Amino acid sequence: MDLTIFIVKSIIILAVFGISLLIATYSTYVERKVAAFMQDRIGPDRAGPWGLLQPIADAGKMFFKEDFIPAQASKWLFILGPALAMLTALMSSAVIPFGDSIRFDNYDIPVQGIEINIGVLYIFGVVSLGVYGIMVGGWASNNKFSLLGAIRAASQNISYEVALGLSIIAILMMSGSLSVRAIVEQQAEAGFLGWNVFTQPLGFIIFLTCAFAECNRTPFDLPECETELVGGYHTEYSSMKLGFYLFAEYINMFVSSAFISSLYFGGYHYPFMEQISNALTNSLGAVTGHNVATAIGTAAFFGKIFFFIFFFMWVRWTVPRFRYDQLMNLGWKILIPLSVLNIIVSASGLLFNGMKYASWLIVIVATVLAIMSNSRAPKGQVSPQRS
Amino acid sequence: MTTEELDLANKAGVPARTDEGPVQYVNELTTLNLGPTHPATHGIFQNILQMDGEKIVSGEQTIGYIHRAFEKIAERRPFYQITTLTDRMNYCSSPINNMGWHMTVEKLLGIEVPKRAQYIRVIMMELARIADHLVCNGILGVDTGALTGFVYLFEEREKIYEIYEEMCGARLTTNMGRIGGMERDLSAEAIRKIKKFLAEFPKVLREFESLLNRNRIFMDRIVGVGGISAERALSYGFTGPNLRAAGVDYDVRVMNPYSSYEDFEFDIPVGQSGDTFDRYMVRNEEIWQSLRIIEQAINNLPEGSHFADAPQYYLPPKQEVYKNMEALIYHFKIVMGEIDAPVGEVYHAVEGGNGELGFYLISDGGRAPYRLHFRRPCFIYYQAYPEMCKGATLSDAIVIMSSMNVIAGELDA
Amino acid sequence: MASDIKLAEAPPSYDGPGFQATSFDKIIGLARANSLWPLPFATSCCGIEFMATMAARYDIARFGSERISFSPRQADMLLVAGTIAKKMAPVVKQVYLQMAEPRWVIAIGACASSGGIFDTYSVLQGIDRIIPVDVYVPGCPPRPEQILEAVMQVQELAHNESLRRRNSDEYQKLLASYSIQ
Amino acid sequence: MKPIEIVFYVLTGITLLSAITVVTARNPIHSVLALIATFFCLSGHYILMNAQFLAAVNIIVYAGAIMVLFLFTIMFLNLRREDEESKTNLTKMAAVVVGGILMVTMLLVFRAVQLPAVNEGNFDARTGLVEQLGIMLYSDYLLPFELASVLLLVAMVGAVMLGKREAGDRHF
Amino acid sequence: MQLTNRSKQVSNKEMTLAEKMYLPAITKGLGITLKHFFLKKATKPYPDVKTYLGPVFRGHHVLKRDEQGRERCTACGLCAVACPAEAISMVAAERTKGEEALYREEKYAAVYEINMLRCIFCGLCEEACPKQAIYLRHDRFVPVFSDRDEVIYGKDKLVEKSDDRYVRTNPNVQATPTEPSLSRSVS
Amino acid sequence: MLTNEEVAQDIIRKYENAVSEFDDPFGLLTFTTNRETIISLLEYLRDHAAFRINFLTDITAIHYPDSPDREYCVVYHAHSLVQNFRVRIKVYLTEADLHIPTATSLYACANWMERETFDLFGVIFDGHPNLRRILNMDEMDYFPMRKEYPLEDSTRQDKIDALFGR
Repeated sequence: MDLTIFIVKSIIILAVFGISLLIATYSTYVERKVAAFMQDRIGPDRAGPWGLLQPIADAGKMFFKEDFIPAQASKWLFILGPALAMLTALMSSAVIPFGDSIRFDNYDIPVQGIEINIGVLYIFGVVSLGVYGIMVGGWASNNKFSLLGAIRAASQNISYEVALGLSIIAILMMSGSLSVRAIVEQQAEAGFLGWNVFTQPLGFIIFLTCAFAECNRTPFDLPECETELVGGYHTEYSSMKLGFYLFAEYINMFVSSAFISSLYFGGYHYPFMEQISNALTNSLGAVTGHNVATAIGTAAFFGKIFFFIFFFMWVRWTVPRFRYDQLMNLGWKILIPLSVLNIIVSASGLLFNGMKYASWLIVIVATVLAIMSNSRAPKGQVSPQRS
Repeated sequence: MTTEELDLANKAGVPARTDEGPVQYVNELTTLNLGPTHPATHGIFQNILQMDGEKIVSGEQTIGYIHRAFEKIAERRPFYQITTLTDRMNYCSSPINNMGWHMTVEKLLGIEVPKRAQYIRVIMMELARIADHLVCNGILGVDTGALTGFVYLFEEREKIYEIYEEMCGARLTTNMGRIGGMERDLSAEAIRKIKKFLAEFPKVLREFESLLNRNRIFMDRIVGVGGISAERALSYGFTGPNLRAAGVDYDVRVMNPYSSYEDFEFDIPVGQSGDTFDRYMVRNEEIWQSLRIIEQAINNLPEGSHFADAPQYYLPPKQEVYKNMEALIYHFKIVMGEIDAPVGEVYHAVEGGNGELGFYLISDGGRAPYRLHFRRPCFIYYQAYPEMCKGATLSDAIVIMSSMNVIAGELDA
Repeated sequence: MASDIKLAEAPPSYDGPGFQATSFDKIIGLARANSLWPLPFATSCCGIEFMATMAARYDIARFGSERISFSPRQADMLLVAGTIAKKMAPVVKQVYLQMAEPRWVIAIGACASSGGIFDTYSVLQGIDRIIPVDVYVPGCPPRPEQILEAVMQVQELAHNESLRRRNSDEYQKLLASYSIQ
Repeated sequence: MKPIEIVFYVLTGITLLSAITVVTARNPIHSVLALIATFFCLSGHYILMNAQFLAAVNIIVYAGAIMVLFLFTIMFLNLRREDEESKTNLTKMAAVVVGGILMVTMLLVFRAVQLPAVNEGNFDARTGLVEQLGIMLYSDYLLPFELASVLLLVAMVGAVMLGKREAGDRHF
Repeated sequence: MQLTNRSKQVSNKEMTLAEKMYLPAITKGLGITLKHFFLKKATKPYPDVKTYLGPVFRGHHVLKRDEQGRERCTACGLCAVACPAEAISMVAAERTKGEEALYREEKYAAVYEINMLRCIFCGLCEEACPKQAIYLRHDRFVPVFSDRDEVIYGKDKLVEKSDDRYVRTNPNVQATPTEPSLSRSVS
Repeated sequence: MLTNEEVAQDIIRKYENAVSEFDDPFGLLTFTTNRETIISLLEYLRDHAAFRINFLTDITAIHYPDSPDREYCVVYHAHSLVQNFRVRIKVYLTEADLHIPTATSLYACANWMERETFDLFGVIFDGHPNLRRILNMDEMDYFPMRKEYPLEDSTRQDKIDALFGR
């Protein structure tokens, strides 16, 4: 391997790593601001201009907070928990294609940690391991609330992983590859309306729901819901160990957003990418033009990621959370059958002269049924007499 | 770990640990401590739940964590100072407590309060009821994970506080009424604020309703959870919204009208099966009904004095105190608490935020009550909690708790 | 007893921290001051006012304190809001003991600070009888502004506190006077 | 030694170590965690053999799902107490006999089979990939595959029957 | 059980299919929160913006002086009696010759202490005072304390400074139920 | 609407000598009975076809240290929601024999009310399933609402009792 490629590759990997961390750090700030804005508040504004230093203050505080290991806890596992959570969270961003490629000395170096042909499976594998951090930590704390949180997290993750996997099978059938980059490129070729979100609306909704569950975000934040379990699995954690847990959650959110954007929203593709990229190569020359086009694509990709991070927060501050059994019901009795149905319908569509939009059938039927039932049934709310 | 430490840890809601590590058996019962510092108990009582997995088998409550001996203090304080105690009983709706107490004393002393004062009282009490229900329903939202609606409601509560401030200068523990009427008349500014509130509040409330009421996640969480039949509810001494949710339309304001409630037109919302959704909906509707009452009261506010003509019980104007010997004597007598109270016993009930709030006052003619007993609705109906959450899950237990609206000050007296 | 609570700096001495150490202290102090996670120990009326402080109009989030942590391990300041009865006192103490250093305590309202009007057999006459208190807030209940004042006061304390204070003898002595540790 | 061999030996060493820990650990949780580590190393071996799909599936299914369930159950059951029932001599004997027979079988098998070696000439880099695997499964090994699926189905139905307990129901 | 004819059924637990499908309600909720995201914020940034406390807010106590700067308090003790928290204590003294410019009446409070942590700001002292000597300021709180020793306010902190006379801003509002508008009595 | 007269007559007819001291302060029918009758009386009122006084509003006690042999009075407030009729029943007990049968078999809500009364006054409700202190600490060794016990916390330091009126 050429040394320059190695260096460029290392830089890209470090950049991905650094950006994950940075985004996760500032997600905490954005979360607080978004929450505040949605609640008619203004949020942190006294630490630095507009409170921009808030995450740094939090980190600084946490580093110097007393590190506490409960006497009855099993010490090594107690330390292992947050470490695992952080590790798996950071590992998963490796296969996300952040951009097309950087052209350098006649080499095309993809803007991606590592390109493997089972990228989707890799992400699934790593994400499914994420729960160990929570389980180990929750168990090691030796606290009933933590344990309940850990158990909830475990069962929730297993349940939703199934639906998560099933929901993207239709996409895999269409693309015929397990590589994330291949899926993105295929969407890029198909153009704006060929984005998977338009061919697979139902799959997208299921995937999004499961992504919420895998990230333990509201409405699926049962493992740490504070009104029931105090702090859930991290009840006993203080200082930076707690920080790692909270951090891992935000990194997971970032990775999920990136994954959703790549799978369903065309990754680094944006409308009229071809034309713009051609215009750039024509005006700036092949190398620079290509690199600039890549940068724009990467920016577009980050735009999508930020939107989804915002969406995660937006939902969190809007909806209530499920109860444990309802969450299981939703996962096993609704999402899994739905995703199987989606696979069948999409597969039939594909077999039937390659129609990609078959999934819409389910969505349209459901909408029509809903509208009909709504107009036929008595008004949902007993409307009180309003003076 | 000694038993005492364990006990303390239990009390603190923090991890009880035994030497064998976390006790979690599939087929054996787990004991889980909710409170007193568990976030959902809001720091005031303890529920020891026996759980089978996530299912609650039985529960037992420990209360008294903020027992403040109201009844004992009341025996040492002159009548007018007891207001400061009642304010702190159900602090979410202190004006109701406050005026309930004044009406009790007025009943004992035989003071007839002018219509205007009664209407002002109604306005304040209904505002307090709104404030109370806002907190309860908002907290229910928080406990199911939806914080935002609660914040919207709290902003409206701030507006109610503003009206209080206009009236008396305090937000929560208002100390607003006086024996024989109100401390102050409604100022023009207060009336303006009330009207503004009446105009703006429904919008926010509707927004809150559409955030939660028909949201399936929320409905699934609370429909059919913690139901109680009307018979059991009556046997447990339920009153107020919780009883009405079970389908009994008992409301003190209608059954034994006080303070001119008979003048107003309003409905008594009832539920079907006394579950959490019914309680939520009943409270929600009561807010609308309270708005109706306030609107009627403010539009038909009679002219007249805001206090009764009872110089021996109601403080004379300050300039009178300067000039008039008689007024000065009354002033001193009232402040020293040496008013002529007749011997007798009174029971007076008002519809508090949580139900029938009764004052049982026994006077021996002294400066302080001989005995004052508060019938605190929370204290009485909270005993039903273990029965209501039997068979429910831990999450249910929490929403049942918050929908019952147990106010610590009222619970523990 | 109360006078012991005064927050004393470590005595200056020739082997005291150098310039770098002190500026480092300052930075960490600043970080701590802007990230005070409260543990609301709300029992009664003042708890409602604390909620109001959390809500839109007063917005404690501006001070970086909206992340309430009900787990004592994660909290930086204990806000005791409301009457603490003698039955509750051991619980308060237990919660305080479970908090990780550095920790600050605010007594919100007359009841928590001194018992207020409840001078009765069942009410603890001020939580400073069982745990050291850093800031007292008068009022029954105090207005949210006053609670914010108290938070700012704690920020001041956190900012100016040296990193070593929690290990100093004085601090240990203070804790010992409450028979902690 | 080539770097790949170093990787192989290190991986094998860790695999063996963690596998031994699985058996010897007195705390079941530690045991499960060691088993997870073992699965990881096995996945590493798969990758060394260019079977990326198998490696990923191994992690997803075994480490990601089945072991989570193991851990879950153990946490629920609280097997942390280290009061193992003392084994009788009979069980010890039985264990030795069974283990011995297994070892003999393995040795015989290894003697009988010809261990495949990599033929650099006709090596196909795509052997371990998902397409090849799929083609193999659905052509050459169709019968075993279907049999295995029926077996799994039966096991699943059985589990449901066993797990379903209703009042007054007969347990199978 | 129906007791009156004014009852009204309010809860409907049947969900329509659209409601059962989760998404419509969630979308509606998202719309509301997004709307609030862009709305004007309700926050009043406290130390920078001082809140309006209302015309009769019960804040910091003040012992008034009269028009000539003499202390009004005559140490009659009514406020101490009226105080439910028993936070007020005082020691009365006779005015001696030459102190006429200091105290309005013959008797005055040599010591006047309020325990600010006991005080519940109920306003009963203000109401009880026959001399209009004690007021709860509507424009100022009692500050927070970091030392238990500072909490008892003596006359040095209570008596109003002659250069910082307390006036209620809104003359139309009664300070106490019966007060003849304070602003007029201050020169 | 029921009148006080009507109910009083009915009760006198049923219980004759066991009830006495009929009164109606502020319109609320009040009478006294003894502890042998109280439970049966409450049950009678609850199951009475016309009265249907089936809601136990309150149980409390009063301490009269100065009236010998009637030192304690347990007061029951009951309410007929259907008839909107309230009744107050008093039972006097002596200091030496503070026992009274429990009403928990009739009303579920009597449980805590009786525990509270026990906690504050020391009245013992025979047959109560769980007669423990409820508001105060279990370690407390007196009954604080009795008149002879002080209200104040003895450890308060900042109060000067020498002042007016105390």
